[in-house]
Amino acid sequence: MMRARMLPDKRRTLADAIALVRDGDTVALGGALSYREPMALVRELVRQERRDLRLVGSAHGIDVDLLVGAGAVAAVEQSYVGFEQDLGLAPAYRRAAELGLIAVRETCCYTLLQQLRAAEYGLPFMPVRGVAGTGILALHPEYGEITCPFTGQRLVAVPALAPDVALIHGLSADRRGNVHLRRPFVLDERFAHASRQLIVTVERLAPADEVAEAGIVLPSFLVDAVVEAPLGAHPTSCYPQYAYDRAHLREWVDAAGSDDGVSDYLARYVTGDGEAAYLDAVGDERLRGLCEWKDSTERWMELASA
Amino acid sequence: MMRARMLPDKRRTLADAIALVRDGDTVALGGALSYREPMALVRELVRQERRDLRLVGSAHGIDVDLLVGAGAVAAVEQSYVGFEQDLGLAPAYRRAAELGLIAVRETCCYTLLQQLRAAEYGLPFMPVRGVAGTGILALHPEYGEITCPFTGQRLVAVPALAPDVALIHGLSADRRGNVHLRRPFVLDERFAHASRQLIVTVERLAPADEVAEAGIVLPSFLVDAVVEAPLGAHPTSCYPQYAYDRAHLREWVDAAGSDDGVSDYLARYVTGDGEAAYLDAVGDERLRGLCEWKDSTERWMELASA
Amino acid sequence: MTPVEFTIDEWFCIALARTIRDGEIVFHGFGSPCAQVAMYVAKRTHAPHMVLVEGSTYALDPEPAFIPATSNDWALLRGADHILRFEELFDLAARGQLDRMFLSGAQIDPHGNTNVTAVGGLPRPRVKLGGGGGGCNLSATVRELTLWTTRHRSGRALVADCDFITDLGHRTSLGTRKELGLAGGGPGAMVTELGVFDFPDGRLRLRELFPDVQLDHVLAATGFELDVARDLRAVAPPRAEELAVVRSVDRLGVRRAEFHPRELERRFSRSAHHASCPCCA
Amino acid sequence: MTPVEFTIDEWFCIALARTIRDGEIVFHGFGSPCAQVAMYVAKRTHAPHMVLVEGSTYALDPEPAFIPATSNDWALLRGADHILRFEELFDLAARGQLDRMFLSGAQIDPHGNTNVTAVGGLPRPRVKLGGGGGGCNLSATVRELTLWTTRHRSGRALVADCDFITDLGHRTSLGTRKELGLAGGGPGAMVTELGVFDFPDGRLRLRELFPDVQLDHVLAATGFELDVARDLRAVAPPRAEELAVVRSVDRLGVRRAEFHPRELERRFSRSAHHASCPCCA
Repeated sequence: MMRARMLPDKRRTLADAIALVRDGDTVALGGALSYREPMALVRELVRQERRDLRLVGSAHGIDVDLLVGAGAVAAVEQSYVGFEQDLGLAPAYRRAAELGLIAVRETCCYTLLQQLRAAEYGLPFMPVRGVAGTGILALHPEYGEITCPFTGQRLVAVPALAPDVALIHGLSADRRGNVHLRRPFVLDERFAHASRQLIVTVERLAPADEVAEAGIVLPSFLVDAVVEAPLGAHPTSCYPQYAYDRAHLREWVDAAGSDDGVSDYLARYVTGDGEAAYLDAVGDERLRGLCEWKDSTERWMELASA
Repeated sequence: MMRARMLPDKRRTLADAIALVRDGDTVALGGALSYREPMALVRELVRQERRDLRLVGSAHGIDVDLLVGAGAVAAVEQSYVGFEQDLGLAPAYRRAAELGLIAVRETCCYTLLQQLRAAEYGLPFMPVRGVAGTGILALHPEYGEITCPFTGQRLVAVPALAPDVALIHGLSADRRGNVHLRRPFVLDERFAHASRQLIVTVERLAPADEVAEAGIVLPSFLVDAVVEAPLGAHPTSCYPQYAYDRAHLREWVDAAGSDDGVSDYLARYVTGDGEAAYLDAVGDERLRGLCEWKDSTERWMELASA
Repeated sequence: MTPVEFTIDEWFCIALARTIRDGEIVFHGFGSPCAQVAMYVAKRTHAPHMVLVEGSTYALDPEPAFIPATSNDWALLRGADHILRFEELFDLAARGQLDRMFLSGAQIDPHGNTNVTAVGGLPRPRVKLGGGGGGCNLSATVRELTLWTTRHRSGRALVADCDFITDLGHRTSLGTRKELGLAGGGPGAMVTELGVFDFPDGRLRLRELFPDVQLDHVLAATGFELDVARDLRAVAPPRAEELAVVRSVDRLGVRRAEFHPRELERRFSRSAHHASCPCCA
Repeated sequence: MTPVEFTIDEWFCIALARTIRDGEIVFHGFGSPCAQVAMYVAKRTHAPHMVLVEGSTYALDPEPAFIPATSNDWALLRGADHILRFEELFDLAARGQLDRMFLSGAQIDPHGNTNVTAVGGLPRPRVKLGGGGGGCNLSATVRELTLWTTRHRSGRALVADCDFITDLGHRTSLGTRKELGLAGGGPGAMVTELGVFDFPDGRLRLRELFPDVQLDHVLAATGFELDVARDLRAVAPPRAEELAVVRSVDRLGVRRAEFHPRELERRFSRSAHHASCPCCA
């Protein structure tokens, strides 16, 4: 029987795609900070009430904070969760960590990269140069040590990490699942190669030749499901389509300071009738505005200060 | 003092660039088979009578065979040297190997990749999945073994390999040394990151914005010298500029069957007055013809059968 | 009706093509025109969902106007969905996701080990061959290998022991694949200009003969005691659509370079409306 | 002549910029607007040959029209020569070719270790901070680090011992960098809103004071016995071209987000034709 990844049509609904994720899965999140995070997929995880997820990724923001706030998360293995110097700490993540509601297995971008590489290279482990001497090492009893057979140097060894599923938002894809992304790719390529399953949302499904012309970054044989989800990275950015929605991030940060605030936010934006309801709640005018970043530097600066 | 790699103008003559290579150096060769091999640099190595080089690379052809024929080589650590099913074995390489004139340290593309990765990642070694059980392992007493600290699996370990210098031919570059290549990149990117020095020839020096627009694959901070050498990959191809010169490769293969043949070839093509003399000897008409591959499929097939 | 005529090089590629299953990710290695042609045959006939990875460009599913005599040529990029990086192809294999690779050898032993490095071995080869490219690692981890040689008749290709093991079969003197810690499945099929083989229990076995070949001749050309299937059959003749792909994709006939000139004189024919081949009757 | 006026946030970025040497490859990390602004100042004044690597996009030498409040934004790609892959940046550092990185911390100890993970440590933090990004590995291998904090005055930033060590300074309780096998040089300089520091023999030392700051105040705000240079000086005032870059590149003033609002009231002035600052006289 042919594997599902080789099927010629992997278009799915958001609901069917997220049905591939199970409670307790290790979930890799694409994008970073305010950029191209897989928010439509994150919101659908909340709608389907996934639980006990282990989140892995580099430096992230609202995607992790929202999932933690919604109670979907058992462990967080990111290198950073927050809103930088601008909007500060991630309120839901911070609260859950301080109350001991989640396991904080903070990682380092490079350590995570080496773990993903081990999985991508079919190796059980990779050595890393740093980490020794830091508190990060103490958080990870699963790390080990290895002695170089040539130099006698002792290095930290990290085990292969193959996420159960990676969630990535891209610009366009064809029905087979060839995906076009623009740089920065962050860890998206590595997640795609290292993960057991890969679910991709895109701004737009497009004919195969158009996607190939734009540039395929994730070839179809890595992809299990592809979903058309316009504005699926909102409130993070998905250039060149739209800038990030700083005002919406602030709304989340303000709400997420309390459990009630989180509940109100989820009711207002997430747990309604899918992505259409989300985009309605955000409002057309706001969304159209975010696409105007390229009109002029002044307009872009205005959006960046919203 | 600022390192040479950070200088704003790294344009050099072919002669000055190759002066960076010393007898006994480990030299990585870019491109592969009949594609984008750094032939102008190879010919200059012969002109400057470099000796005792150790060549490393994946599957190569006339570049290695010419250097071996010219007596520049002590050891060959390539995964393949030859002219495929078409023109067959590499005559000079074969003869030198059979006579014991060179050390044949045949490698495997993936083993070499892992050794380059170790150097690129700043690690003293990398594990590999294969090699065990093969004759290739026995050729490499420098390989070792490592036990995974997590699974207990025993794997072959290969030491980091940082070539003393990598030679790469690309399409265009700016004066700082930002280099534009088109796919396939083969190992060029890895050589560039792993090597101690990087010398690049290009079809054309171009303004910085033009190179950036075309797409920088090797950023300038990796590059020590950049040389304009039009047709510098000939007789291998440098698409989209020119197809490979199969008739010239055949001429080499016919000549390289004997030491006298090699001497005649070198006198006719290589040891004269630099690249201009080489291109003269090949002839304008032939060179112009190779650029006609894109005129029609028929023309391309004609060139491919020449 | 006019009988359909075809030659051994065409049939050989088609027999190789049939070892590919639909939905596989398949790679042919460089300098291997017969395997390369075979992959296009499979892709355009029985295996439309396979992913065809070109042997040196790592282009995915290209539609070349012709196959050139070199494997790293832009002619092999035309219409490709995508071009994998060098490292992506090898990593795909290392983590067990490359389904099939084609490998050949100047020497092949009954376990399917191959030698493409040196006749007479190293450090002092009688004949220094080109080398193995990536085969040494790929053969260890690819899910299944299809082997081929067009030089079976020479008597020098199928040998009891390779002078040098470049690519791994099912076992070497150092142990089985399992004992060596190798995850791939090893050789599953082999095609020579004399017949088609499989590897039950990891040992080469003749399954099918080309119709102009006698069993005795195969046994004599093989440097070890060859197992033969009890239900030895004739190789199924080419179908018209398979032949059409061979001819349309390999317009330069680069596949023929793999054969001794005498082999290329082997011609076959079948009537266009018959499933069975008159020469096998 | 009209005196030139400037604020502490401007001067702070300029003091940071001066820790960069020409020809270095420099990286600022995400969420670090002061370091980010500092890099543009250096690039456009005394260090034109440096390679400026943006903190989250990994764009090389971009020319942004403005700096946004988030580090991963296309505003930070404009005019870039090239965008490094994630892995290329980290590998560059791991093999010792990244010359300088900027690191901050909610806590910084006298050896230059920093805590950006959790006040109170883990598993039960009093305040869960954002986390270290790539600093844990980068601090181990980058050739030299510039540290900074804008919260020295709080008394909580410079501490005898970090509750958690995210990024490595010159030594931890487990040993020196050398004993830990780490190749990078560790912190070479630190800038706070009170002064400029270096690390002779791996221990923090005050070198320069901002002119409106008293030494006693710095000592009191520091949670350990602070070494002070015998030739303690005033921080050299901004040059006009440095101020011009701060203002033209950071049009949104994102650098100010790093400071307590009261600090932003610190204003300085110098006459435009004098090299010395009247306030330091």
